[in-house]
Amino acid sequence: MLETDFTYIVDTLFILFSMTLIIFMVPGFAMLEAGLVRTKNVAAVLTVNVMIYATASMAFLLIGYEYAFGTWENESMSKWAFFMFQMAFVGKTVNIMSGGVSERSRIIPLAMFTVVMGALIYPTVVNVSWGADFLDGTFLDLNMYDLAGSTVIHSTGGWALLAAILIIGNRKGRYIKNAIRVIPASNIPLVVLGALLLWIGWFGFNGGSVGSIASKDNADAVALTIMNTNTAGLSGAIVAGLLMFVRYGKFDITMILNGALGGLVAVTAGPDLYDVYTPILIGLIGGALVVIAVPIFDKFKLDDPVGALSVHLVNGIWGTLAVGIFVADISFIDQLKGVVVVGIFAFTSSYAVLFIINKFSKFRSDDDEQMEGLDVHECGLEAYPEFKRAI
Amino acid sequence: MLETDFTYIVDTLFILFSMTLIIFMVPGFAMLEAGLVRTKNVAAVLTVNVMIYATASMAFLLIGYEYAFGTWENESMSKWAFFMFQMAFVGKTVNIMSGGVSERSRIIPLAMFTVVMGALIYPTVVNVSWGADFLDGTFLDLNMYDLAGSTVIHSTGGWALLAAILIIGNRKGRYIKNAIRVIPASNIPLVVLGALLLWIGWFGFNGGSVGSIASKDNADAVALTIMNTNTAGLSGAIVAGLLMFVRYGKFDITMILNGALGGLVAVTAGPDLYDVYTPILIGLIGGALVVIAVPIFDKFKLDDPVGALSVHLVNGIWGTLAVGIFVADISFIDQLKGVVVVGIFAFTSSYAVLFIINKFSKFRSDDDEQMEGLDVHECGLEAYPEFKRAI
Amino acid sequence: MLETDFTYIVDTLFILFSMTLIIFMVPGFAMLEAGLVRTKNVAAVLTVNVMIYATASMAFLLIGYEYAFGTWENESMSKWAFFMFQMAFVGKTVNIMSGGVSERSRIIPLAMFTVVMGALIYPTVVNVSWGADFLDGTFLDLNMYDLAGSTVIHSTGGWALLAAILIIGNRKGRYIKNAIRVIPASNIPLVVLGALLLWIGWFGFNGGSVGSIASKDNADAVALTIMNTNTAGLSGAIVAGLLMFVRYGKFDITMILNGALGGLVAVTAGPDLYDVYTPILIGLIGGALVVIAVPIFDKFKLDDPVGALSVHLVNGIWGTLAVGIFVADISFIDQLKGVVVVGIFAFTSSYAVLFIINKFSKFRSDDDEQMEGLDVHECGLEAYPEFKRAI
Amino acid sequence: MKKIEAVIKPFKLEDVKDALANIGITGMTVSEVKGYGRQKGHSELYRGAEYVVDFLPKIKMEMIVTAEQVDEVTTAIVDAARTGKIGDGKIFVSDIDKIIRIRTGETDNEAV
Amino acid sequence: MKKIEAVIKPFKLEDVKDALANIGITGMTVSEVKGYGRQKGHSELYRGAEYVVDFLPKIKMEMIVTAEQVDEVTTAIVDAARTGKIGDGKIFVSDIDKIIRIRTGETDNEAV
Amino acid sequence: MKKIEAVIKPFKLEDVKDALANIGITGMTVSEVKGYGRQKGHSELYRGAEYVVDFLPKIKMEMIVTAEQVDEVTTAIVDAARTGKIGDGKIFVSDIDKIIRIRTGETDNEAV
Ligand SMILES: Nc1ncnc2c1ncn2[C@@H]1O[C@H](COP(=O)(O)OP(=O)(O)O)[C@@H](O)[C@H]1O
Ligand SMILES: Nc1ncnc2c1ncn2[C@@H]1O[C@H](COP(=O)(O)OP(=O)(O)O)[C@@H](O)[C@H]1O
Ligand SMILES: Nc1ncnc2c1ncn2[C@@H]1O[C@H](COP(=O)(O)OP(=O)(O)O)[C@@H](O)[C@H]1O
Repeated sequence: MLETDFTYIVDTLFILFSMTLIIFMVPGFAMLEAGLVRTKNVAAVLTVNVMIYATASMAFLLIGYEYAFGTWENESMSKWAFFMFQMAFVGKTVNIMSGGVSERSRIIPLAMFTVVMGALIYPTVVNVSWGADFLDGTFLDLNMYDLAGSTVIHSTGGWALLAAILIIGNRKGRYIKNAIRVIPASNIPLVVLGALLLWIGWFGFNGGSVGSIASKDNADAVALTIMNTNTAGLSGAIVAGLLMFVRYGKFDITMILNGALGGLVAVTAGPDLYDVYTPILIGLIGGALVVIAVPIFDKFKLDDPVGALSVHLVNGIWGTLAVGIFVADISFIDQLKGVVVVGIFAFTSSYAVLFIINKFSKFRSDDDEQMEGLDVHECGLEAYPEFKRAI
Repeated sequence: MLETDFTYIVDTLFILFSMTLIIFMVPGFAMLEAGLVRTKNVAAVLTVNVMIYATASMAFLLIGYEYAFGTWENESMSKWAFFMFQMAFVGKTVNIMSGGVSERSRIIPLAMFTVVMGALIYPTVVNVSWGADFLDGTFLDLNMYDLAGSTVIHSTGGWALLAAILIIGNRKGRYIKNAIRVIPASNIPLVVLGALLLWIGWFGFNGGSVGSIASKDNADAVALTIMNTNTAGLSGAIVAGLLMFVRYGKFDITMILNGALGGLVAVTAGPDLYDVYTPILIGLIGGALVVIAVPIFDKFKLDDPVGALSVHLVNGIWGTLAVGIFVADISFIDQLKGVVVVGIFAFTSSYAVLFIINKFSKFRSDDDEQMEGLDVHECGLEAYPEFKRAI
Repeated sequence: MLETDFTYIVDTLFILFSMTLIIFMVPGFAMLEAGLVRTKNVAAVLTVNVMIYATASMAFLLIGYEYAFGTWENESMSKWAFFMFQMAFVGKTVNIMSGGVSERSRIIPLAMFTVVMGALIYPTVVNVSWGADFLDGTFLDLNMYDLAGSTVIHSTGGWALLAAILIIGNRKGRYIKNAIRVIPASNIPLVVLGALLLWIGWFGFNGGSVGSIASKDNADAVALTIMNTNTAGLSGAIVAGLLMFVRYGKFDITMILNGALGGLVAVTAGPDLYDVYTPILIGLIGGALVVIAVPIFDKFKLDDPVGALSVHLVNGIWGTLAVGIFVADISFIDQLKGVVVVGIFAFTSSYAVLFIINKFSKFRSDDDEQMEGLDVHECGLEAYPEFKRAI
Repeated sequence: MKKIEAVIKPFKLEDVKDALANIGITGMTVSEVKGYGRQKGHSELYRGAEYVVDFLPKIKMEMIVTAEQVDEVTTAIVDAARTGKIGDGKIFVSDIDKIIRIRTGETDNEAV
Repeated sequence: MKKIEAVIKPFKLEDVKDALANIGITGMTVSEVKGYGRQKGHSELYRGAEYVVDFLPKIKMEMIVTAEQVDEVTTAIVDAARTGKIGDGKIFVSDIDKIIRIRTGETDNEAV
Repeated sequence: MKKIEAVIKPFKLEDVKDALANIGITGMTVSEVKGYGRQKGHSELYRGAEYVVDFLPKIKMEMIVTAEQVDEVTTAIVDAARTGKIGDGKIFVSDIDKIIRIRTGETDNEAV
């Protein structure tokens, strides 16, 4: 057997395995968000999650993929496998955004935005970072190292979310005068299940992004990537738990999980480049950033029911810069340039698209609908019709 | 290393991976059905799901497998891996059937039927389609192309369900005179979780059915199969969502998921044979068929709480015929013959077996038991004892 | 390509796959236990599960791994992959213990114990059984065959649990005079989901423990291991179901699942050594042992809300001895010696550590806290705040 | 004005509601309660231990009616809610001083 | 002593509670109920079939007050709970014979 | 006939039920309610923000008894439900005009 056949086969299998893990993030996001919102908005949030997977993937298949990579051809593995792997990413950017505006956003305009994100915005970001690179040779050309998308996925989604919050506004009753009304998660087991599925999906996300397992070096790189990914999640969870305990004497599990996710986002830019101890530090800072950022965004009255800004935007930036700080060969300036260029593009293009869509089809559910819950208005059903709601 | 050793090893790993994905369909079906039935029947439905996995698999291990394939021997991969892969299928046919008669069926007779299905009925269908083929040479010999079981699994389960509904009857109070009483799902997050786990399981189901990944061509075939499988799910979901929105202005998530599952069933017969666009069409039709079929079955007063007839029977047939329509080399007549022969066998044998079991051990819970809920009567416990039921 | 490269690559992939399956046991344990406890203790139990994964893994990374295996070096696959695989095990021993003392244990002392378990106790057990073996040459040297940890993982966790129950005591109100107050599970779908995720994780646990898939023999061994693992789970479930039906005329799903888990624990010591029928018997006995042991532990007033003593301790012992009984080459005495030596070490060391921690930081929540629920006191939030509690 | 409280079996709610609608009663407030009485609960099972569930689910309906309507209403309820089996429930009638409709401020008989 | 029962819209609970606190009423017992009245439920959708949800979620507040407080309390509730839209709910006032505070054994007006 | 309503702490339900059974009271209707009174709720935490939970879970028991039984019953409840700590709850007694047992149509004292 030819060695190229061997690598082709093994890498196809490896990428299909990685892709499958990422698809577990679809129920992951769905359960996480369904657990974090109030019962009256659970079906709507779940519908949005399924809609995103269906719509973003289809838009990527029909338009975005070829635009991002310039070609379907692939020498090193089955092109269909590589497509599936890349397709598994695209919905995530919208998930990040939709989660942060849940409990007040209507499905139709979200679906329109999803199409544009899947067909154009996200593929543009991929094009200039991992793909065909139409900026090549211009002064905007990016040399950022971003293995699995701290910037390409997470900050991109985060910037889109920031634009969306500015356009859609906060949940009714969330900030009354200067008081913040706390709106607790409705179903903690779902939150935990969702976060842990995301965690597992991350092994595929980052491991698969190494691109090949079919040499000894690559096998080591993949395994190191997965190990370091996991380690940053561990330390993100630990630091968030400790900080909550020191401050309140209690272990707020939703914050601990957000800390873990923050660590995972932060390590995503360069898990293959670190030794096995650096991710501990990166995750510690990532988890701490989440704990610090959540109340700050609240202070600025940016209402984000799932903490996506703190997890994905803040740590997406931190993680990308961290590669420049901790890895000798990587230029901090290149990393910063990547963060800024992608940030400006993602924010302004999302803002513009959201703004235009909003003219035709209002994103925001009106106050009465929010009061009664989006489930009845958007989906026509209740998530838990037989369970009596407490006061 | 010998090339045959290489393919043996890689395919064993590949099939174990595929098998594992299929096993995720066990919690998949369990969560889907637990979410779709009323809270008072949730524990019973879950018990049935676990019972099916245990009983059908054991019956297949002891009897059905050898009957289906004629031998345990296998040259191309570990025979134990191949067995596990095939064993992962068997419960699905009963899952399809039990889901459709839930909220009124007792566990003991269902377990008896499961044994017969796992030991005889399903293995017979496999024998004549994928296995030893005792019809070989007779005029009944089938040349149907059915990669992963649109007919062998899904319609077979669907026909068994139709027989079961005829024998067991409808849930008490479901059809009163000419009115249909709507009985909504009790737990939408579980429905979504279950459907998404099924979706992921499908990658293993169809991908693994290619049988080998250990050549460049096979690697391509597996990847294309998984991609096309996914695509049909996407378009099934999209079309169901659009149709609901056009008709009701709302996004009924349970219908959207059924649409996705319909698309997945429909593509299952030939995902390796299509280009990457055909599955879009197959899924669109599959999803639309579900939306159309659900009310039709209700009109005929065939009470199917989970929509299994529309998803599995209707789309199992459509998917098998679709191969004959869209693939040049495949004869439509052969496909139709397969659908008809398997359909007649599956329906009549299931009907006969159900009828006989029903003489000894009534399938149907009596009205009082249905009123109080099957959980207390069949399982002796409640699924959510601490949660107060709403009116 | 060199054959050693091939095996290195394929085994790295194989072990990463196995490891990922084991990580599914993290949500598996979390959902199982969240479903089994009362709603007022659900968030606390979930927090403990996440804490264990984070803390035990970190302790193992920093200290335990090198202590257990003597070295990080690995010739046969990526050392990072092998670490991740081993790391996936370590939390399980604490999961077993924490589950059995849930609804009354505080998080801080549990976290302290987790660190000691992950850094010292569990690594010591691994050292003498699978690892560097500092007992080598002494009269205590173990020759026990324990492929995937019937003793190393399951009884070790079980002994730690027994020590913990003795120190922490029973839940308030569980045993009043000589009456046993039944405290039913609060969320059966979560129980089922959790148990099935554990089941799937077991494929990785036992399959991966074969250590390599990269030869025909190893491929067979892995596949046989997974098949036998599954079979014992099937028969454990079946026997528990039958026994419950014979005794009560009802199918108690929580007992059926415990039976399945009992079968899985029991087969874990030697699934690669049995033919395909022996696991049926091992699982039957394992499932029956669970059904018998649960009420016995209750009689001794050892309050174990999730049945972990019966599942893990009893069957860990049974499974280890079973290898000595059913496999010709394996000495029963060696097995027994392993059970006894590990048991004495695990119990006494856990007892001592728990005792000391308990001096500084009480494990037990006081009665009022237990009455109100640990969630509010330990986590500051409720698991299901919008759902009304029934009486 | 009188307050009528009826504790009935859950699955009789629709029938009783329809019976009341037939005699022109359309205002009522309903809640799920647990009943304890002669009817005994079933026994449940949990991991090999049986125990008895004492309190049974019932529906409590409350409606305020004019004094003249009381007999008609109670008869309608009894007819619609009776199964003849133990645990059918009870009806309690008591006095109400005053009623106010929040939306309009109307009081007493106008507000029923 | 009088018992005041008010059935109100769920999202008005905070407002009513605050209004009552302002006039010195701090003891009350609240429960979720379902209301049936002129306000009709919305229609829901399930797998292609529409149906109407009859019973609407409401909050029932019960508080025992002295006879003199009745008018002040009912006025406060009406003011705080009114939206002017159908379904705002009703207030019922009735007599109470006797009150006991379990903790102290105090009775009647001292126990309010 | 009299209606006795008692609002008690949830974990006292079993004790009170047993105490009532001892004096021959076996009919009652129970529901979960939320109480607001002197006892203040605990504070909860959610992603780094603390807030106070105002309403505390309580159990409301309702039972109809004959006028003669009132004192005995209320004493039994007070004894069984008292912890001496704030939030123990209250008992309210009022008049009932009429009782009907749905199953038999029996009325008043026979129907208690
Ligand atoms: N004295 C009572 N006070 C309050 N509720 C009662 C009383 N007696 C019975 N009930 C309610 O009526 C329900 C039915 O009563 P039960 O004695 O079981 O049957 P039946 O009314 O048919 O004799 C009980 O479950 C309880 O909710
Ligand atoms: N006669 C009645 N007895 C008991 N509760 C009633 C009665 N009439 C109305 N209610 C309660 O008041 C709520 C509001 O009444 P509704 O007729 O819908 O609106 P409005 O009071 O604005 O006319 C109802 O949902 C129900 O809970
Ligand atoms: N005036 C009242 N009307 C109705 N319910 C009341 C009233 N006062 C108290 N309650 C109920 O009694 C419960 C206990 O009252 P609280 O003032 O907290 O303690 P205590 O009775 O020990 O002084 C409250 O939670 C509430 O449910």
